[in-house]
Amino acid sequence: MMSKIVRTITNILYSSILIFGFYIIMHGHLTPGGGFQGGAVVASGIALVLIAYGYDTVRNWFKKSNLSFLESIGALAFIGIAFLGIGTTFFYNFLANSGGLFGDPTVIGINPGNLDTSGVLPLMNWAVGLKVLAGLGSVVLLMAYGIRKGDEE
Amino acid sequence: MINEHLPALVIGLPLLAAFATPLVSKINDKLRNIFVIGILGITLYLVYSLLCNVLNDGIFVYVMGARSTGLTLPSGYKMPVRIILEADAMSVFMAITTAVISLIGAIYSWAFMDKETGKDKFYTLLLILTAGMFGMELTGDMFNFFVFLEITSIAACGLVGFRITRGESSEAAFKTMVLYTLGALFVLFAVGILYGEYDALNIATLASRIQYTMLDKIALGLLLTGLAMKAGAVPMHMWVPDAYAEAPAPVSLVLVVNTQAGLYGLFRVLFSLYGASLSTQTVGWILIILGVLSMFVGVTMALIQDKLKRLIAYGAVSQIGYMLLGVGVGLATLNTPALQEYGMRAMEGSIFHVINDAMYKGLLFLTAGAVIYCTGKRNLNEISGLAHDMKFTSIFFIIGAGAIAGLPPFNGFASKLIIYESVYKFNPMLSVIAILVSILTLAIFVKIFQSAFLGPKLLDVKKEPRSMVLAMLVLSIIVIAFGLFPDVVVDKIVSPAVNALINRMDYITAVLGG
Amino acid sequence: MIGVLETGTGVWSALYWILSFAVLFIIVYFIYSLGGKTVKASGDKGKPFLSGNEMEKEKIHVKASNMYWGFTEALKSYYTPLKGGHTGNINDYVGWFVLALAVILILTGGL
Amino acid sequence: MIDNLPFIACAILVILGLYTLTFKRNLIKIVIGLNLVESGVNLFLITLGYKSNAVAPIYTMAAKEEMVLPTPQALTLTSIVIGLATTALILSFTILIYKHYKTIDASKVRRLRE
Repeated sequence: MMSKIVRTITNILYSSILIFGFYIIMHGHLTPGGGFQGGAVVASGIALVLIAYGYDTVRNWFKKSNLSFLESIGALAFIGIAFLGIGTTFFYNFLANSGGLFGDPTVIGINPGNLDTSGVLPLMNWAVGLKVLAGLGSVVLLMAYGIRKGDEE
Repeated sequence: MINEHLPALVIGLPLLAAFATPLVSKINDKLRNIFVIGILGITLYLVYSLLCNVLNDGIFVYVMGARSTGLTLPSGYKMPVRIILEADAMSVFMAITTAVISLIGAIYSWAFMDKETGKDKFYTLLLILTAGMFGMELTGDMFNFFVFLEITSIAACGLVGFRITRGESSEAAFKTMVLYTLGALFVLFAVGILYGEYDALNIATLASRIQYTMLDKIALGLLLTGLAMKAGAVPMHMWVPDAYAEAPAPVSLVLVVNTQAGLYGLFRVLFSLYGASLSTQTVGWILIILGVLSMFVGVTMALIQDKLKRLIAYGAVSQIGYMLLGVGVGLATLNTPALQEYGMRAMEGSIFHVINDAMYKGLLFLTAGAVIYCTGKRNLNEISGLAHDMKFTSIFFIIGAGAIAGLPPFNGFASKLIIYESVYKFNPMLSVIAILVSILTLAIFVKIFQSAFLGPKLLDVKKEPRSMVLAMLVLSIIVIAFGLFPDVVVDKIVSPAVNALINRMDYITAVLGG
Repeated sequence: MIGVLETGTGVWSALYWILSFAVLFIIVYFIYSLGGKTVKASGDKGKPFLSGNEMEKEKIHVKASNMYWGFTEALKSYYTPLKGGHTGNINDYVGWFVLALAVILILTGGL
Repeated sequence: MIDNLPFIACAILVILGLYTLTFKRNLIKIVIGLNLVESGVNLFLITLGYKSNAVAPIYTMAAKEEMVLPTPQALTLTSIVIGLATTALILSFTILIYKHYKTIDASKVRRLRE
């Protein structure tokens, strides 16, 4: 556990890191970034909390089993969406330009970007983002766990 | 409906199952094992359908995410931009080997991994490794090949270092991972060079445009070294004994096909990507020299080993040498009339040796795993007289050892005989070395048999569990069947695979059209 | 039923092996059956004969590391550098890898 | 000359990485060397698709100017993701090696040899 200054700043920064990470995931199909980058930003938030509060406090907040559950769900969602396109081919973008969810046609030319386009890409970004934030989060946690056990001996 | 999507399903199904495994194993352990075996069984069936499909109808091109491979610009310029899967006879030949071995690995793991913790992770990694190997074998895209190469590397190293209570497994996994990653980065570098030069990632498109310039030669060197490392050729073989010896036995079994997937990548690059544009003599001789070095160094190092699995692992290095030798001879004669005379035959021997090698080496690793499981000892000096208690394992070991040493009527004999006789016409010296190595191979397995299975009974050993016997039995039956009917196997699947490698134009036109 | 495999210069069929195995087996079994049937391999007769000495089980066992001692001793000048090459050090592994890359690049003419 | 500068930089990175891998004994430094090689290769890929005075390849921002080639960027991104996974895995193995061997000197971490 680190000093009070660090912890206070962590408390302030943490929510904005989370929001920024989810923003990146959500706008993956419009702006630079995407599922992996957003997930990595969120996981860096977890790493920040881990450093500020120490492993022993944090491990009660993020359960490793929950994180690996989330990871499986993310990966399953990604491949599941890929399988859903199998009416045409594997990974087929069956939602694009269909008028439904994320189904608006893409506007060509200079425009601010419409979130409701790109078909399955945003869904896949969410799946990847979920997987990456859970995966990287558990990597960070497990490494902290390994180092802590090493120190004990 | 299923037939249209076979290549994607072969890769997608194990991948989907891999991530479902942790969820299934929350319910019940036994259910999880049945689930994994069932998925691998279905995958084997899918691969078999793909095999029939490809052998009947020719090369199967599958486009991911769209209907056609290319993108036609308004200017009329057509470029193949999509990721494609391209299954020809060689790919499905490797895929069926992979599918059989993975299924057997999963069956064997049921009892073997009984007392370990974290089995859900084990099965997840096993399925990812299988999916990655299928990906390497079926893909038609260079970058995709790199991605699957890395997927197999990560999964394989995770499995090698699975027993975190042993320092040695972590050490082996570390070393293997460093070399795998470096090799994969070399491959990526080569892919970058090829992309920068020809503006394509598709193997068929690259092959149609390739010029064999200076940069191509550098890319060739990088690909050759990186993939030869993955295949475990001397002098890049040092990770092989570490990884094979420290991995749990079913993982060693799957690692054998993993190295062969690297070998497949090497053959694909040399024959389909570069093909006749190579200076075939030079590259053929490089392969031959790598092969001879692997055979000789592998077997002589095996002779002085005391650890059971390490000894077999060095034997594995020397078997990879045979495949490199035969294919090297095929490549060296690629542009000459000698190809029809004996080059094709040598390649047939090599490719046949790939499937034989997977079967008998897998069998040997499984018997070694059974010995370690039942006695708890890894060192040959500490075990003796196991034939008293482990009757099945002894018989299976004799079958495996006979096959690896090339004794009739086992399958190793058939493929080695083809290699000896056809390589003799190319250069008699190479054939002599190959036979010498075979004799030494017999010597090293006599050493194991004498010290571990014969001799006085020193230890009290457990009986081998049923699922392990079943897995070894299946492999033994395959070994004997391939030995009794080698002509059927060669005619049905090996010859088409060799023809698919040699006929580069078919591979290109299947994607680009006439 | 069992077909013939073309092997480059000759042919191979497992049938030949099975036939010769059967013939040899019959001959060997015939010689074996000529032997006396009264010998019983139990008691002292079944034990290995070591110049009349009683040995412990551990001492009878030929250890794996003692096998092929003569072979490795005769080829010592080959084995010493070979063992020296396999240091188990990751730096050397990478060193061999880079060396092989360099040699292959030179041979293929890339450098 | 100035156009070739990125290629020279990535050659230097790769060679530095190989040097680190071959001659540095600390296992953590070996991981760093691996990452150096990876950065060199990634830089190479990025450089392949670069055009001077071109904009980022984002559809909605495309003006009249040229875009840089998006494919190498996608490749690089994939390679970075893979690199992250391998680095995490290798570092985990380093932690485990340190726990068992009490050292991360490569010349002492060699129970498996010959």
